Amino acid sequence: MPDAAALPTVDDAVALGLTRAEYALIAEKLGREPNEVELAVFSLLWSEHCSYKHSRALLRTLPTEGERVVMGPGENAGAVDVGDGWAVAFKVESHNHPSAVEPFQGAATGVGGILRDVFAIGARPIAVLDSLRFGEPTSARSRFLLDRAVAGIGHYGNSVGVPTVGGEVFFEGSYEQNCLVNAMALGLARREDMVRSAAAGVGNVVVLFGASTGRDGIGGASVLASAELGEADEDKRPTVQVGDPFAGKKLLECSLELLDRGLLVSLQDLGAAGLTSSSAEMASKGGVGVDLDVARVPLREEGMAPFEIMISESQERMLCVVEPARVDEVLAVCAKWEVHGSAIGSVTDTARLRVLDGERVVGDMPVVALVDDCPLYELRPQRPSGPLYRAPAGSLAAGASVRETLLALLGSPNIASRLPLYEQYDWLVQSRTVRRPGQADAAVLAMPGGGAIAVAIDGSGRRVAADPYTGTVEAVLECAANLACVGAQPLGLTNCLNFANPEKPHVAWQLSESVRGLGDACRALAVPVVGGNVSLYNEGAEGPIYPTPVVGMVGELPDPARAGRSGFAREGDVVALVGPFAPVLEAGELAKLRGDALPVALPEVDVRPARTTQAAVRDAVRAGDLCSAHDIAEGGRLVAVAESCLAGATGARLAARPLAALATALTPRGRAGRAASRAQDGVPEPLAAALFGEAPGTGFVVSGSQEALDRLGARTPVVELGTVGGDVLAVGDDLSVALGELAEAHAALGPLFP
Amino acid sequence: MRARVLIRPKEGILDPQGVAVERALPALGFSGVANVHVGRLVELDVEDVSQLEAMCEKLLANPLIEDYSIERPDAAPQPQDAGPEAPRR
Amino acid sequence: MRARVLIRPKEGILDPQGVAVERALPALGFSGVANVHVGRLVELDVEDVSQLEAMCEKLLANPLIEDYSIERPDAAPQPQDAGPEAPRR
Amino acid sequence: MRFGVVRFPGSCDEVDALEACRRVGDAEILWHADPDLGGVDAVVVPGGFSYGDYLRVGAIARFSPVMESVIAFAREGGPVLGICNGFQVLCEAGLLPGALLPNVGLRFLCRQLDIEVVDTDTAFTRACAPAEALSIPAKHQAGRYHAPGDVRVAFRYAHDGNPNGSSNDIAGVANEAGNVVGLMPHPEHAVDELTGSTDGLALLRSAVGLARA
Ligand SMILES: Nc1ncnc2c1ncn2[C@@H]1O[C@H](COP(=O)(O)OP(=O)(O)O)[C@@H](O)[C@H]1O
Ligand SMILES: [Mg+2]
Repeated sequence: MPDAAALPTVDDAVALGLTRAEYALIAEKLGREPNEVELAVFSLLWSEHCSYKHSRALLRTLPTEGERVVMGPGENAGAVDVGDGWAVAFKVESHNHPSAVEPFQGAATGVGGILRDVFAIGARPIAVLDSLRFGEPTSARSRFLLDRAVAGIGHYGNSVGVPTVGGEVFFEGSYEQNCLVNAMALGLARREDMVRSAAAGVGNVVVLFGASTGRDGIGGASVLASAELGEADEDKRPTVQVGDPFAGKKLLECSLELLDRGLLVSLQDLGAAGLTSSSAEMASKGGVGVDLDVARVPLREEGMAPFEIMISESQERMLCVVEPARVDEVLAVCAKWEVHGSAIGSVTDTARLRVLDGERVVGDMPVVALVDDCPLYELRPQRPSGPLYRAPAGSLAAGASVRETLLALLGSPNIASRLPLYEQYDWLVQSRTVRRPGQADAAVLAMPGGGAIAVAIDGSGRRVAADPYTGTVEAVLECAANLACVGAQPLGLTNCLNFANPEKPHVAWQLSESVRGLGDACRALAVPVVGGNVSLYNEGAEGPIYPTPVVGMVGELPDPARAGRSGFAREGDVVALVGPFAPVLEAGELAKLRGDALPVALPEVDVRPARTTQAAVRDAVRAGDLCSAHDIAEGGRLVAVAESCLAGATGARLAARPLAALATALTPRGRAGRAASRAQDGVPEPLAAALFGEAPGTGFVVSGSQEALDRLGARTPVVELGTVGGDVLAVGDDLSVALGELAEAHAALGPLFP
Repeated sequence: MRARVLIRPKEGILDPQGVAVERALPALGFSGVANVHVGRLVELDVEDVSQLEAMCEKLLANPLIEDYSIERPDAAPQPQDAGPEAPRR
Repeated sequence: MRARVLIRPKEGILDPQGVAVERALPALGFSGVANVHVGRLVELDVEDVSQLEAMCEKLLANPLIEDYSIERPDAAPQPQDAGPEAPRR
Repeated sequence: MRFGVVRFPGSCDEVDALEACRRVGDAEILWHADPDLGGVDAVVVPGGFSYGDYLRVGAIARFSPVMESVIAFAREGGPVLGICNGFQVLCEAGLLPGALLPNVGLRFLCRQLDIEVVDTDTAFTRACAPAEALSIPAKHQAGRYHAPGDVRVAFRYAHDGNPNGSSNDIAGVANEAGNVVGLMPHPEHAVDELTGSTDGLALLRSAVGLARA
């Protein structure tokens, strides 16, 4: 069948990213050499992105079961039961490389793509979160990337009417050449209305709907195109995909109406690898074959070759399987929403993906070979013998006082207020947002049944770089702590594993240690992993990125009116530290400001007491006992207190004695040597650790009545620190900083968005 | 020297605005319209015209997804052109 | 017949985009730039050129805030113009 | 009292507007392609990005079949409220004077702010007290109102809180007759304490003719 004259060579396969051995295996599975279409299809489905060939074995170790799990990994998005017959679907996905090339469109299409994953399972998107990593804002390129990525996220999310309710951004030198743009979406569906992607029903029709197909994102495969287009036409194959949120919005409404009317057998979004991966995956999941006629695909450009149509990454398209009798109705709904709808193929019993161009068969491949036969590779993890990352350039003068240190931390790019960023996002459309950015540690969304869900996204690459296992455990703990602050109990977790080249032993080690930490932390907290994404090969000429697992967690709380807030609210309330908080300075934000190198490991975390504390805080919030709850994260305890002051626009007076006591208590933890070496500094080392040390997910700053804190103290360690009130943050007689001064320092990101 | 830069979506790059306008026109009773593309127009006074190209590459256009062309209306006025503009501001 | 419509902010109306471009240029090392204005460019094939004026009045421009001018590059090609584009759909 | 809420391709706040109207009366969706207003007593043109806001905000939506009917309805004195993108559409349609230009800062901004009721004699402000401040969120990228001359100002941004450079801090205007009102901030997103404020209900109550609660 293949046209012998045009057969690509093994070198073409290598240029497409396959190995010679993989090419030989493809020929063996086919029983002949692949033609151009087939090679294009295999090269994509056997890519890291689609086949997870370096991570699949690791991902299998994650806990995925749980009472509330409705859909686990394997579908377009995972989903958990949130009661009253409703399910919440969610997933996080990376768009790192496109965003590094063109941040506005890269970030926008990233949001578009994750939204499609969510409505592909029949859930109406109800929220977006973003997780961003850039180089230091002192770099003009990083500022540009940040500015444009934020604009792109807003452009897409705002325009499709889905609120962006949360997110995070960190700046570290290691992301300078390889920024990370991860987007998470949540959707809401009736449990019984959710749809899967498995193709079924031999004789059923395959309908492509949405935008027309152009040459978007197929630059990499241009080696195959020599026969079709000359060198001079090279720029006809743009690698940058442009998002069209208007088309995305129509596609969303169209898809949900099709499902609502019960017209679809199954539904699948077109993401990376376009028609290729969507059709192959639908066929594979259903154990059937699919015939596709590329001549019936509506095109945006003339003269597209069949392989180009198969691998185009044009945005805003979906594929569905429909019973023949329903096709007209499906096309009518498409017409109503002014999107293209075309019957382009059918479900067969051949277990093969056949590509036709009109009458002509231009590709014919066993589905199993495409989806299941890609060789998996074992990682060869090896712990690095020396430091992988350069020490950051310090910016805080040695000998800085507590006051100077506090203000420097509040103004550090990783801690400063994110207001100028999230103000560019519509956080309120759909009228569910009970806690919005800036009000609490997690976003809270009211649910139709009267309860609410909370969602947060977290991940500290620096801590994972210091210790992949513990750093990842901390990320999960911190995300759960954020939920506890609003009174939510975790239901499920999604994650995006952003790592460098896994073929390098030390990256393999980072990846496997991190996944081990992820699994252990999820088991310890009884939170199932319901989905995720893996993004590998994130490195620049200067070296790998910090290994960055990003975790997104969804939880529930019974009463949205009692959702917690992070700001102090009531004059006279007691401020207290809650939890088995044992902070260290290593790998923390202060260490970075001081220019300290990363440590070789972090102190082990005991998840059990942290879990107990989180449960106690959660229950106290739910009971309406606490006026505020805020987890202690970057910058440690004093920064957390300052943040609660700023969020509540009120001061606090802390007693010096409990802090001093805490500082002494910290000294025996083996830091005497360092303490001595820093003795000439403004802040004695134990005090610095007490005030600014970090231990993610294990400590909270709360405020409430004396009785409320006594009740809390019966369940978990509580240390009273002081009282809410006034317009300064004061510690004993030594420190007094006006709220205005705190606010000014905290507003440091403003100039990044002129 | 007054100059203008016309910035258009690159060929092959999706132009959602063009599509939207093309769809809207027939509904308004205008027929026979095709290949609509929407781009940007930047008009400016430059002392050194030779800098324009670099300005386009660096700031005015996004070379990844946009093509641009530079025109100097004063140099070759268009018959239908409204003529040189009065200085503004 | 290929035609283009140039749409500009009306005189006296603040053009923050123009201001932003004007401010950004010196930082990139470009000097001697003034009176920057950013508008829209609509390019289209029309069968009946006489309809263009009405299209502008009705849809393409908002006369309250924008001025427009219509040009037909084919009628008097610009030396720097990239030439007519290949037909697309 | 029955409200009709227009839905264009690209509308985003129509469901929120519908639910907000239902707090004070009945409400239904009016599909853009259908010129039949179904006998509704008031029309809300909601926020969002009708037709992607491509070309110019509100420019394409104003020509939809439903808008022909809304224009006729308004000319006969029917109450019409345009919110955000709906305000832009009403301006483009000539039901309200002026135009909305890109924010001075050029960025999309979403924030809770206060607006002051300037004119209590319109169809959507009758239930408000003179100079009353309403806490209502605004979210838009093109909210800089350009007034062609003297206009009937319905709302102003209060406390120097003009987010977009709008002339004279104008947040919303009415037509001469007072039956058509448009504003950039979103009253339909200020109808529930749980999500921030209930001040937006006053506009809808005005249309119903109810006294304020
Ligand atoms: N890190 C991970 N943890 C758990 N599940 C994962 C992870 N990465 C990927 N998965 C699961 O593998 C499947 C394929 O992912 P992906 O290729 O990203 O899907 P899609 O093509 O729909 O974007 C999904 O069901 C996803 O949830
Ligand atoms: Mg998918």
